[in-house]
Amino acid sequence: MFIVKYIKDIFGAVKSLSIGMKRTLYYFTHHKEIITQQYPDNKDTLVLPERFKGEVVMPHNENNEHRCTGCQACELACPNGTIKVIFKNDLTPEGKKKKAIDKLVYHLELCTMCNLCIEACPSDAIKMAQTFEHSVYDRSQLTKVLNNPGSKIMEGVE
Amino acid sequence: MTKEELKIKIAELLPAATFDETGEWLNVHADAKDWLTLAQQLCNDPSLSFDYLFCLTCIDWKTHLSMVYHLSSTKYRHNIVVKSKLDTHQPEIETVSFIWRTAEFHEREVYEMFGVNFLNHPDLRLLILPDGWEGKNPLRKDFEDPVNMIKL
Amino acid sequence: MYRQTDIISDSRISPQEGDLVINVGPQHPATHGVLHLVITLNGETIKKVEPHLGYIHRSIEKMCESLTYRQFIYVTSRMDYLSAHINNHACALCVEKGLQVEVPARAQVIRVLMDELTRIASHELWWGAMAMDLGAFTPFFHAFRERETINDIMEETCGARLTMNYMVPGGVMQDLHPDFQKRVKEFIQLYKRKIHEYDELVTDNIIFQNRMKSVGYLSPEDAISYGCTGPTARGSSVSSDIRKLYPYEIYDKLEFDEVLETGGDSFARYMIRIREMHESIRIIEQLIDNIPEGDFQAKTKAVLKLPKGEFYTRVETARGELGVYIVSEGGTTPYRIKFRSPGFSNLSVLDHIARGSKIGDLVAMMGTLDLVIPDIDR
Amino acid sequence: MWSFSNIADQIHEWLSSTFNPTWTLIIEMVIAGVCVIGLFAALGLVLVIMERKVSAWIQIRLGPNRVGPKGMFQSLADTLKLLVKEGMTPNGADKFLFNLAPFIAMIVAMLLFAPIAFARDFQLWDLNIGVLYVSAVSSIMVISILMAGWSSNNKYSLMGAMRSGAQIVSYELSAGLSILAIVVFTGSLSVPDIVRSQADGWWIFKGHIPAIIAFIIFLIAVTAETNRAPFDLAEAESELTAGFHTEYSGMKFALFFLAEYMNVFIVCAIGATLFLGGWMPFHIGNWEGFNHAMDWIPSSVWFFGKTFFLIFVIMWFRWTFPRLRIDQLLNLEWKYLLPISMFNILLATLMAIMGWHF
Repeated sequence: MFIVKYIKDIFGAVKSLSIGMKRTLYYFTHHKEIITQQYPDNKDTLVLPERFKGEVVMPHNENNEHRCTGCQACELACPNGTIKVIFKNDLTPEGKKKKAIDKLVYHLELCTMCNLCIEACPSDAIKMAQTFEHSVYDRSQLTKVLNNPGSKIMEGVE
Repeated sequence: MTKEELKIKIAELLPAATFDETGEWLNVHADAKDWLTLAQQLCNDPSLSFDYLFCLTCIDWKTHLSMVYHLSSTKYRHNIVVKSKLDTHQPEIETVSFIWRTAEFHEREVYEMFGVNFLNHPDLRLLILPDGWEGKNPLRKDFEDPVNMIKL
Repeated sequence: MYRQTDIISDSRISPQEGDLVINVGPQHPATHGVLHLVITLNGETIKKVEPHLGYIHRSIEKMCESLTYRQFIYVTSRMDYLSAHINNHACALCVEKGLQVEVPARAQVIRVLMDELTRIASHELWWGAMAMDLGAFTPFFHAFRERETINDIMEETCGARLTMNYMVPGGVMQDLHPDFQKRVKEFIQLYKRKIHEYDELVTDNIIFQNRMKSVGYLSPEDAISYGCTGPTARGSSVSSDIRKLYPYEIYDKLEFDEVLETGGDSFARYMIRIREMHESIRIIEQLIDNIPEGDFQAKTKAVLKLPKGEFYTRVETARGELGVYIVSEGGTTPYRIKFRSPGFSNLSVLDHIARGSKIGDLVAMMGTLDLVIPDIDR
Repeated sequence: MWSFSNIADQIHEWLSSTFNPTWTLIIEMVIAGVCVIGLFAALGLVLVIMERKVSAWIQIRLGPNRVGPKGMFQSLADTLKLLVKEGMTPNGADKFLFNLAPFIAMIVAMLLFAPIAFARDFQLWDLNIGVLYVSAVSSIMVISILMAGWSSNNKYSLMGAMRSGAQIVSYELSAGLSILAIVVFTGSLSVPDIVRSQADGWWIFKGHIPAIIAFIIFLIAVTAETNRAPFDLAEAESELTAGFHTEYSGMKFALFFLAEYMNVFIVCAIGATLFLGGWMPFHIGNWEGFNHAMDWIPSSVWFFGKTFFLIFVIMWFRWTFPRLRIDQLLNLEWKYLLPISMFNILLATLMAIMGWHF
C-alpha cells in the first residue's frame, strides 16, 4: 500500500541516517582513535624504516675511506643521469698511476629514488639514506658530491 | 577458436590478408583500404564476434607507419592482432569508431601523436596536445624538441 | 553492433541559444587532478561532456624508448600512481615474456601480495575521495587510516610509499622485510575491525544510495564497445577480470571470485570496489602464511636485450585492464612501447553516460569511474 | 540577584535620570548595537573554532592546536588574515551589487537578533509577533545570495544562487509550519510568552508526538535554510567550486561566512526557544530539590547551552552526511516534509483544542 510504503521509507531513511550519526558520535567522543601525527614536533621520535629511500649517500669509514672503485655501474644504471663520476689519476705506493674517482657528483634534483644505482653497485659503495627533508632555497645546493674531500678507496676493494 | 581456425576463417573473409604467427596471437596483415570491411566482419560475424578492441596504436617504422589493432572477443575469448601499413607522408585509414566506440579516443590520440588521418572520424581534433599545435607529431621517430627532450 | 546512424546524429552537439557552457577543471575540486571537462548544460541538465586532456602529459611512451628494460619500469609508477605497483608488475611481466625468464615462486607470491595490497590501498583512497565528492568529508579521513597502514607496510619493504619501483625483470628488488607478515596480519585485523564502518557511514546511507542508484547507467554492450574494463565494466556485469580470464603469476591457483554486479549504475560500480577489497583480503589471507622460501629474484644478465618481436601483457590494475605492448628491435631499449591504460577508455564513456543527468550526478559518475588523470594522460 | 535584566534595568534607570527620553533611547540603541556587534564577533569566533574542532574529532584528527591554548585563538588569527587580505572585485562583475550583497547578508543576520530572549526578561525588542518576525526577516537572506550569485558574473555563482533560491523558498514553508505547531500550542507569537508557557515543561516533552515531529522537521528545514550540509547545494564544493561566493575574497567573503554562522546561531536559538524552553531551566515534576538546583544555574547559561547543543547537532549532520542532489532536495521538501508537517499541524491543533498536552 502506498501509505505503508511511504512510512516505511521514512523510517528506513531515518534509521540509516541515525546509524551513520552514531558512528560519527563515537569518534567525536573517543579521542584515543585520533591518528594525527604532529610532524615537526615528533621529529625526535620519528623512526623511518631502514629501507626508506631518501637520498643516495656514500658511507665513509673513520679513516675517510670509501668503497667506490669508479666502475660507473651506477651512472649507467641511472635512468635520469643523476650520477656523474669524475676521475683523477692517483699514484699507488709503488709509484704506478691508478685511476680513481675524483668526485662522484649526485644531482638530487633529478633523482627519483628508484634504487637502481644501489642495486647496480658491485662494491656496495653507495646506499640510500633515510633523510627526507631536502628542500633548499637554491637549486644548486641539490647538486652534491658524495665522496668526502680527500677521501680515498678502502683497502682491498676492487 | 584456435589460431589455425581463425586463420582459415579470416582468409575466407579477406583473401588478400597475410598472416604471421610470431607473437602470442595471430597477426593479420590487411591493406588499409580493406580494413573497414574486415573490421565490420570481424565484429559482426557470429563465429568471430570480435566485439572488444582492447588496444589501438601505431608504430613508426621510419619507412612506413603501421596501425596495430588488438581485438578480443568477450564471447569466445580469442584474440587477434590486425596490422595495416600506412604511408609515412600521407597516412590515411578508415575510422572504426563506429564499430568499437573506444576507438574514437584512441584514434584521436594516434591522430595527434602520429598524424594518421582517420577518414570519417566523427570528431577528429587534438585531444592531448594543446590547441593550435603546429609541428611534427610527437611520437614519430623524427620528432625533435630541443627544449623539453633531454638526451642522456 | 554497427550503429553508424545514431552516432552521427549525436556526435557533435554544438551549444545552442540558452545553453550554459561551463569548464569543470583543470582546477576544480571534483576532478582530482588536471582533468578539463567542457560541459554543455541546459539548466542543471547535462547535454554534453567533452574531455580535454594533456595537462599532465609527459609522453611516457616516448621517454621509455630511450630507457633500458631495467630503467623504464620506474617511469610507469608515474602513470597510475595509485596502483603503481601493478603497473610495474605489468612491465616486468612483459620484459620477462620477452626474455623467457622463469620467476621464482617466492617472487611470484610477493608480487601478488603487493598487487593486492596496492589494490586495497587504491580502493580505500577511491572510497574516501568518492564520498568527499558527494559532500561527506569524514569518510576521507577514515579511509586514510587504513590506507596509511598499507603505505607503512610498503615503506618498510619497498622503501617508498607511493612510487615503490619494487619490481625488476625476474623478480622483486629486495626480499620481504622480516616484519612483513606480522604487519600484514595486523592490517587484516584492522581492516576487519573497521570495514563495517564503511557501510554505516556511506554504503547504507539513504542519501548516498539515492545519489548513486540509477545514475550513470552503462549497458553491457556499451561497456564492451567503449572498452571499459575493471570495476566499470564489471558493474555492468561484463566479465573482465584479467586475473580470472588470462591468469598471470599464481592467480590461477588462488581462490577468489570475480565480483560482478548487474546494476550498471554508479551504485553497482561502487559495490564492485567495496566487494573487491574483500576479495583482495581473501587472496592475501591465502598467501600470507604460505610464502615459499627461495630466491626473490631470478638470475638475469646485467644488460637485458629482448629478442626482435612484439610482446603484449595484460594485468588487472585497480582501475581495469592495463596492457603493455613492447615492440623490440633486438636492442637494449624498446623500439616502441604502448601502454593501454584503463583510465583512458573509461573516461571515453563519461560523455555517453552523463548525457541527460544532472550536474550533481556528474560528480557521482566521475567518482565511480575512478579516474586517475596521469593514467589517462600518460 | 545578578542577572542580565537587572543590569539592563539599572542602565535604563541611570540613563533616564541623566538624559531626556529621546537621548536615552538613542544611547540605548547605540549600546544595543555595540553589544550585538560584539556578540557577533564573539559568536563568530566561537562557532568557527567549534566547527573546526567538531569536524576534527569526528574525522579522527586533532584540529587546530597551535594558536593559543589548545588552538582556541585560531579563528582570531584567521579573522585577522581575512581582514588584511585584498578584497578583490572581478572585472566583469556588477560592482555595486557585488559589494552590497555581503552587507545585506550581514544586516539580515543582525536584524534577526532583535526578538531573541537571551536570558530571563532580557531581550532587545519585545515584539508581540517575534516568531513571525524571524521567519519573515530570515527570508530576505535569499536576496543577498541571489545578488551575490548574479553580480559575480560567474556561471558557478549563478547556478549556486539559483539553487539557493529554490531551496530557501521551499524550506521556508516547512520551517514555518513546524514553528506554527508550537504557536498553536502556545497561542502566542511573542517570544517571552512562548518561553513562559514552558515553565512547567518544555514543549518537546509536553507536546507529545506532534512536537517531536515538528522539532525534527524544524531541524531539517533550518539546516536547509542556512545552506549547510547536507543541503549545501548553493556552495556545493565538488560541483560548483564554491557556489555563490566563488568570486568573493577577503573581508567580503568573511562577512558571508560570518552571516552563515550567525544564521545557524539564530535558527538554533529559535529552535531552543520554541522546543527546548529558551532560558527556562529543566524541571522535573515535583522534585523540589532538583528543580531548585536547576534554578540556581543562570538563565543565560540555559539558553546558550541549549542553543549550542542544537548547533552541535547541525554540525554533526554536516560532518556525517553526503550532499543531496537538487531534485532530491526539492523532492524531500515537497513530497515528505511538507505533507508531514501539514498533517502534523492538524494533529497539533487537535491536541491543542482537546487539551491533550500537559
